[in-house]
Amino acid sequence: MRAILFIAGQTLLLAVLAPAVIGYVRFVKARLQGRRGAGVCQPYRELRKTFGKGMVIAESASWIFRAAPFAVIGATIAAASLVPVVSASQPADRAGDLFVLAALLMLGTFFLALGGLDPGTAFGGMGSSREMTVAALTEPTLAIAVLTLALTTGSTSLGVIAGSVLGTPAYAVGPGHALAFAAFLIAMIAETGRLPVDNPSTHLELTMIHEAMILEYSGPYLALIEWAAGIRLTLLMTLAANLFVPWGMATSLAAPAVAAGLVAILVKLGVLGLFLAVLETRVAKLRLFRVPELLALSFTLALLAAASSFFTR
Amino acid sequence: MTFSLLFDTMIAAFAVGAVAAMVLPLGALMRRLALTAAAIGSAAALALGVNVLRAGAIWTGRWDNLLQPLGGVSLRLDSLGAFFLVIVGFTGVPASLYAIGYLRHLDGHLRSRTTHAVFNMFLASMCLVPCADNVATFLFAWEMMALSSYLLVVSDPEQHDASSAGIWYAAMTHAGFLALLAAFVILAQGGSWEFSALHRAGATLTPAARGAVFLLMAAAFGSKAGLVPLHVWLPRAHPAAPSHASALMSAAMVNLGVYGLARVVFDLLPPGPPWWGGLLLAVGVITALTGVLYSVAETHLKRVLAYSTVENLGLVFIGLGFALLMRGYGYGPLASMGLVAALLHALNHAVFKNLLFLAAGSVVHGTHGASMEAFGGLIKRMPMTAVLSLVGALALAGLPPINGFPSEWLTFQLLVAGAQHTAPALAIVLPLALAGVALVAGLAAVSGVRLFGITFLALPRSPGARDAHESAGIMIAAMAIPAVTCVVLGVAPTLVIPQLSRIASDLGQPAGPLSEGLALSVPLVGSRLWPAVITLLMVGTGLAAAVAVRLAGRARSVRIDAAWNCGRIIQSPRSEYTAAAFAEPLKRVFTGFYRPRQEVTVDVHPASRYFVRAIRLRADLTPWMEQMLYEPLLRATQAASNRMRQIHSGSIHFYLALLPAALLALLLIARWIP
Amino acid sequence: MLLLALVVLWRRHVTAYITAFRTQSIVLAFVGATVAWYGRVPELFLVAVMVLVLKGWIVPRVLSGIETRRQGARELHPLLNTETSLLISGALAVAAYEVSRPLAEVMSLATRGGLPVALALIFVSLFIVVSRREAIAQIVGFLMLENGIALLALLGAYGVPLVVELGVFMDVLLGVLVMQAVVYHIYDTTAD
Amino acid sequence: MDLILVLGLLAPPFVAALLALVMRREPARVAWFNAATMPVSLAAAAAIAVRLARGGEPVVVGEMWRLDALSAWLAVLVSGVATLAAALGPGLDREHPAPSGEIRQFRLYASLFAFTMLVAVATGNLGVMWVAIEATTVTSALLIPLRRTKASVDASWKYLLIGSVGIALAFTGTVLAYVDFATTGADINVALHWTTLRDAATALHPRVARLAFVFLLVGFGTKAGLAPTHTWLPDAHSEAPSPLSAMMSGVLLSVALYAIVRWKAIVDVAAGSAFTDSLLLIVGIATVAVGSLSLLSQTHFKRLLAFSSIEHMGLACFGLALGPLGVFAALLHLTGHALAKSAAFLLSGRVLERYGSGTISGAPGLLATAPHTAVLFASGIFALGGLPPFGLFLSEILIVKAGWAAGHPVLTSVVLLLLLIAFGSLLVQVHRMLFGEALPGIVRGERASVPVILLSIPMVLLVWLGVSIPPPLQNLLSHAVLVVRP
Repeated sequence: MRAILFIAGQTLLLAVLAPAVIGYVRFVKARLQGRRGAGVCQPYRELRKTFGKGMVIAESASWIFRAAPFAVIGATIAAASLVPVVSASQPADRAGDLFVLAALLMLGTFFLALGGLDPGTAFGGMGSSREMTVAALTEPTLAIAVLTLALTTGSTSLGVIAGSVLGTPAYAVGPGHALAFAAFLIAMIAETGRLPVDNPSTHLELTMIHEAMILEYSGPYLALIEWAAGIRLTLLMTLAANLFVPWGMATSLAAPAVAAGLVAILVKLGVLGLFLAVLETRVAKLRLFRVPELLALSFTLALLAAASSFFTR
Repeated sequence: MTFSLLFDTMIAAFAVGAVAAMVLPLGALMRRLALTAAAIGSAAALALGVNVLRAGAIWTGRWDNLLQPLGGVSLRLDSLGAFFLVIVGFTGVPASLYAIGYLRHLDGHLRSRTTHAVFNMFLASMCLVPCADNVATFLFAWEMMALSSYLLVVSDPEQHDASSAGIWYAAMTHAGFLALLAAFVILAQGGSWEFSALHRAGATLTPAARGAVFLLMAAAFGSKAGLVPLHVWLPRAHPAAPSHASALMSAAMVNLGVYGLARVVFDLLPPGPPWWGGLLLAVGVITALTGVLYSVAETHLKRVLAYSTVENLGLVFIGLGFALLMRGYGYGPLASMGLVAALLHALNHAVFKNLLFLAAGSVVHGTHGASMEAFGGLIKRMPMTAVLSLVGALALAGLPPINGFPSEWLTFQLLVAGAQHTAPALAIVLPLALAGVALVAGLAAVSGVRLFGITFLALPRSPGARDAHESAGIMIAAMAIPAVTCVVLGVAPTLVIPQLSRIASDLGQPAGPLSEGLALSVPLVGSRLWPAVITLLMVGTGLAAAVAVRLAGRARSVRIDAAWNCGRIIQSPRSEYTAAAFAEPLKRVFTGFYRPRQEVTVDVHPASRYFVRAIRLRADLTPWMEQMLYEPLLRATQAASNRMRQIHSGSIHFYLALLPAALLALLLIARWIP
Repeated sequence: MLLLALVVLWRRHVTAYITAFRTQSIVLAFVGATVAWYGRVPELFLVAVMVLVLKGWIVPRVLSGIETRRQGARELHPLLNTETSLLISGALAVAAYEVSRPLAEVMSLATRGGLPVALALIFVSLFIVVSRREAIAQIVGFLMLENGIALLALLGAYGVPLVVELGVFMDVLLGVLVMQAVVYHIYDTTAD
Repeated sequence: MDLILVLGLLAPPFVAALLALVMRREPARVAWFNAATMPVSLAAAAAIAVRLARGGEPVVVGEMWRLDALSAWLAVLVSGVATLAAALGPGLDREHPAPSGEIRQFRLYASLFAFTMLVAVATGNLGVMWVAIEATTVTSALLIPLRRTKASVDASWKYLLIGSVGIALAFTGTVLAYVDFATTGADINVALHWTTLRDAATALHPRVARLAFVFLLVGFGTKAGLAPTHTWLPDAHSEAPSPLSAMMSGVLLSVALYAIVRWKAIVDVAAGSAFTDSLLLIVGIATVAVGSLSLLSQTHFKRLLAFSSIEHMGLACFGLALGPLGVFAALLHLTGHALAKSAAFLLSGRVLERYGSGTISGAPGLLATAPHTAVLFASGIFALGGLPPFGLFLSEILIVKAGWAAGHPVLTSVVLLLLLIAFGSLLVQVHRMLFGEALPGIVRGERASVPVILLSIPMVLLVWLGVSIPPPLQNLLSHAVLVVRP
């Protein structure tokens, strides 16, 4: 019972935190670009606003279009529930591991893509096709990164990984670990549609991927999708933080430890967000057909990571 | 004994069906009787398989008065055979029921006789293959299966490419048969052809001979299972057959190739060197990649499914190859894990591919089209088919909570565990396999979106799609069987895991427990998959969100209006993304593999070349595997044949001259012979 | 007899072919008679007479019948020129001697010296059949082949059993008649 | 009793031929008589076969006639195919009446042809056997140009000349063996009786026996369509009227092979079976190669069938050289081949009737125009391709098995490859006929008439053979094997 409550809490935390993370990144970006930028809490307001708005639904759309947002949020929340946020002892390990998480994210993308195709507009199809392509090409990187972690820590379960890295910090400084971390970051950027793969703030149709896909959505549906995207970003960042540099995480479900872990994760998210913002201000968006090269790079990194972790085993 | 009773029921039902199809007057009654009989027979097969599996018993039988010169018919059903019998039976029932509605248009045609009779024959031979206990029975059932499926492939004269598909299929399957024959003859070493005897004979075989047997068997069974590069017949033959038949070919028949190889390498042959497994593993990865890449690019609906079959059989063979590899290196638990993963994926694939082919049949039936480009918007005309297809598409994409996922997950765990627990020299190759499988999984998801989205969503792109009609109730019901099973196996894969483990241990690979309650668990890497919980979470959240939106949205306005189409007033299907367009990015990424060929013809106005009337784009992929491997062989044969033709010039003098020539030649030869 | 066969190779004229065959058959009959006399095998006389009648008289007439029916030049055109044919037949004769050695070794009869000749005759007439273009010449070659076999039988074992001998005669007769018929067909079909 | 049996076997065709000679007025009557009486000789053959299958004594009448298991088996095949051909030959079909001249000729020569074949099988005297086989050439050659076309006359001439010369070589071989026997100083008059020769075979001189066997192999091989002297066969079989082609391809070749087997049994004793076996192996492989490689480039379906006959003869020849199991397989193979090939040729006659063209490209869409014929024809082709459930499936497997057991893995693999090529070629060719658009003006549709039913009989028998060999046949064949390989 306690475990369930704990998982619920963690998941809820991620879900609630998500808009803030987005807002934080935007804010830092704005500052770096010399603008004042909106406050960190701006996304919450946006969500509330869109949630309250009326909807326009394409007449050519079918029930898939209406069902997709709920599927997306469902899959994303389910994925979030697997992530160890504040404590390395993660009861959710019993339900699934990193592969499951990846599959759940893919499920979200799947329905999002269907939702994009449903109205039958040119942009929806374009977005879906590109989004799926990128998602597909990201899979090998993720898999190999997982493999690297598994090779060093002996498991693919998130909690176990975090725990064992916590237990023997030597893992974290190994070359395999570092390379895998880099690879994972690139994969994360691709998965969440950030620069240089996709520009979250563009509305220039031909360059859009994610935005083109959800062009037809409005009102609560849009809100759900945006929120899901936020959660997606947050959980992947949390994952990057807790799997590769798990320090500060609680090893038990005891209250003080958990509190410490909470602080730790907030700090880490802050750092990662900073990194993301910096990155997004430095690099320009890649042409779509250059993206595979980037992913190839990350894949190579991951392979190197795996290989090197063999020798450090 | 109840087993024998079930077996006899099975055979009798198929026989009755075939005879009914041949003798009853043409019409609905004949169709219903013949196909109901087929369904009953399949059900009996299913029951027999299930009983044998549950009882953990072994059923044997003999018919000495058949095939006497080859040692009579002898039957034996152990857990392995029973499992594949279950697959055949389980896919046979929906296919037969579906056909009752699907083949209504054949009533009154003479060929409905052969079609229904051959269908029964096909099912019967497929049920016999896993029961065979000597070479004669096996070869006979095997070839009957090939023949009947070939007849089904060519049974539809409207299919203009059926003829060439039939030639490809029959020629390659016969080649496989001859390889099989040679392998068995080598294995038997002139001794008895009973499997038990072969088992003993295998032990006395020289390593070289064993290798030869293995390679021949792998080629023969691999070509049936669609292993690259022996897969070329599959994407031709499966689509050409009527859908209820393709559903069986893709779901059941290909798996019998898996059965054959498993039977040989784990039962008949003694444990072989690791390179056997290495070979299968490598070929499996290549096959899976090839299959999924083509299935993403193909636009012919049933061919997409056929290539996806190739992909999934590749995944199955990855499991098999892994098991062999690990057995070769003496990692027992890993080997059994591989076996279980392979069998589980075989089962899952069988179920959802069965569903998908039947659904494709409904689509083709309802729209009178074959290419995905001609579909679109079917979800509004064929709602039930659409829902069922969505389940299939999710399974094909290997996503939770449908049954495509658990076996894929197990395959991932397999490779991770292998990489972790074996010597580096061996482990170093597994990451590549893992990456391959991951890419396959990703691309499969693309294929799933494309399959469902392009076919059922958006606006209809052809008149046929515009006034498509939903299929008959019985067809829907038939499709519902595998669909429900897909969900069940996706949520609770552990229902079958114990049986699979027992099969593995029966094959000398005792397995550790892979399931705890409703969760799959792999102790070797300390990872678990509890699909029920995840499903619950997903559905729960989704519903909660839906309720929330409902409650919050009472006051809100919902306007149904034209989709925003970049300022265009009317939305026309011409601006939609098509199947080809959807695959375009991947085609660019994997140009080296696809080797696309394009030709653009621009038709301009005579007055000025700036007024373009029409632009035509023809794009297709280079079938380089066929060109590299098969065309040389065919050319060589043709050349030899032409040469022969020239020799038979018709000149009587040359003919006469051959007489003394032959005489003298033989006289000379006769001197050399001691 | 071998000489007569060679004659056929050498000559070009159809009538010459026929006469050559006739004389060959007569000689065969004569040989048969002598063998019968010395070998004390009475029924061989009968055979000899039949040979005389059948091959020495009837068959040649049939052949000349075909000949008269056949339009075109009296000349025949062998595929090979005379020299080569003669050389080849010489080689064949040698081969025949070589082949028949085991036979000669096991034989005890006085006539065994003739066996190689018989085999040579068989080979040479085979060669005639092959190397002649016109149907009639091929028939002659075939008949000489029969003669050769008959000779072989005579010299080897004083003839085969009577019933077989009769059957052979019947076959030869029928064969020639049928050949005649078919050759007529050929002429008819080629005429129009 | 034996006399009655032999009479029953030989008389019907002979009498039919006589009738055809004397009753020049109403050939139709002769046709009916022929068709009605041939079953009698089939029944007689069957009676003999059953008796021998039970392990009974050979049927012997005087010096001349002797049928052991081997002859009985072949007698059944010959009379059976002859019966089928007689039933489907010209003169009975009311739909397509044939000119009376043709009917007369066909009935006369076809009956004589059947008669000579039966004599060749039924006699115990190797000399008479030779005479009869020579006579088959004469009787069948005249029938080939039934409709006098240039092609048919040429084919008949080739057949006649090559056949006669070849058979003459066989006679040379016979005489050689006979001479050799004579030197052993035994009673000459019974010399050519198979039993006598076989018993005396130990006394024969190996080298002479070898010499004789080479002549015999080339000679009878010419008639049996063995490479490289098979050359007359494609022309003759494709030009002959279909019922005759059925008899020639179905059983005549087997009769010639039977002659070789008879002599092989003797030479085996004299010179050891290694010699004959290796010769048969060489010839067999060559023949299979010629037959199977030629299939793909054929343009006429009857030529296609002819080359397939060559291939199967080669296969049987190959099997004969592989010890008892191989011999059994070869005999079984010849049985299946007789059924399938005769049916296929008779069906090709129906196709010819329907399309008026013998070319493969000229007869597309057969499935649409004549479904029954198409299905039967296709089954025949698949049977010849060695698919189950037809008998040739079993025999081919057996031959391969025997080949490996006899220690010829390489040769057997070559045969397997050639079998694959043959199957593929047949498949491609039959597809060209079954599918595609039928030419305009071709009659469509077909009802299940008497010929169709008659022609489905061999198919049923083939399936029976392929699924479960009737025990009598199995016993008969086993006894026949003992005749060849005591």
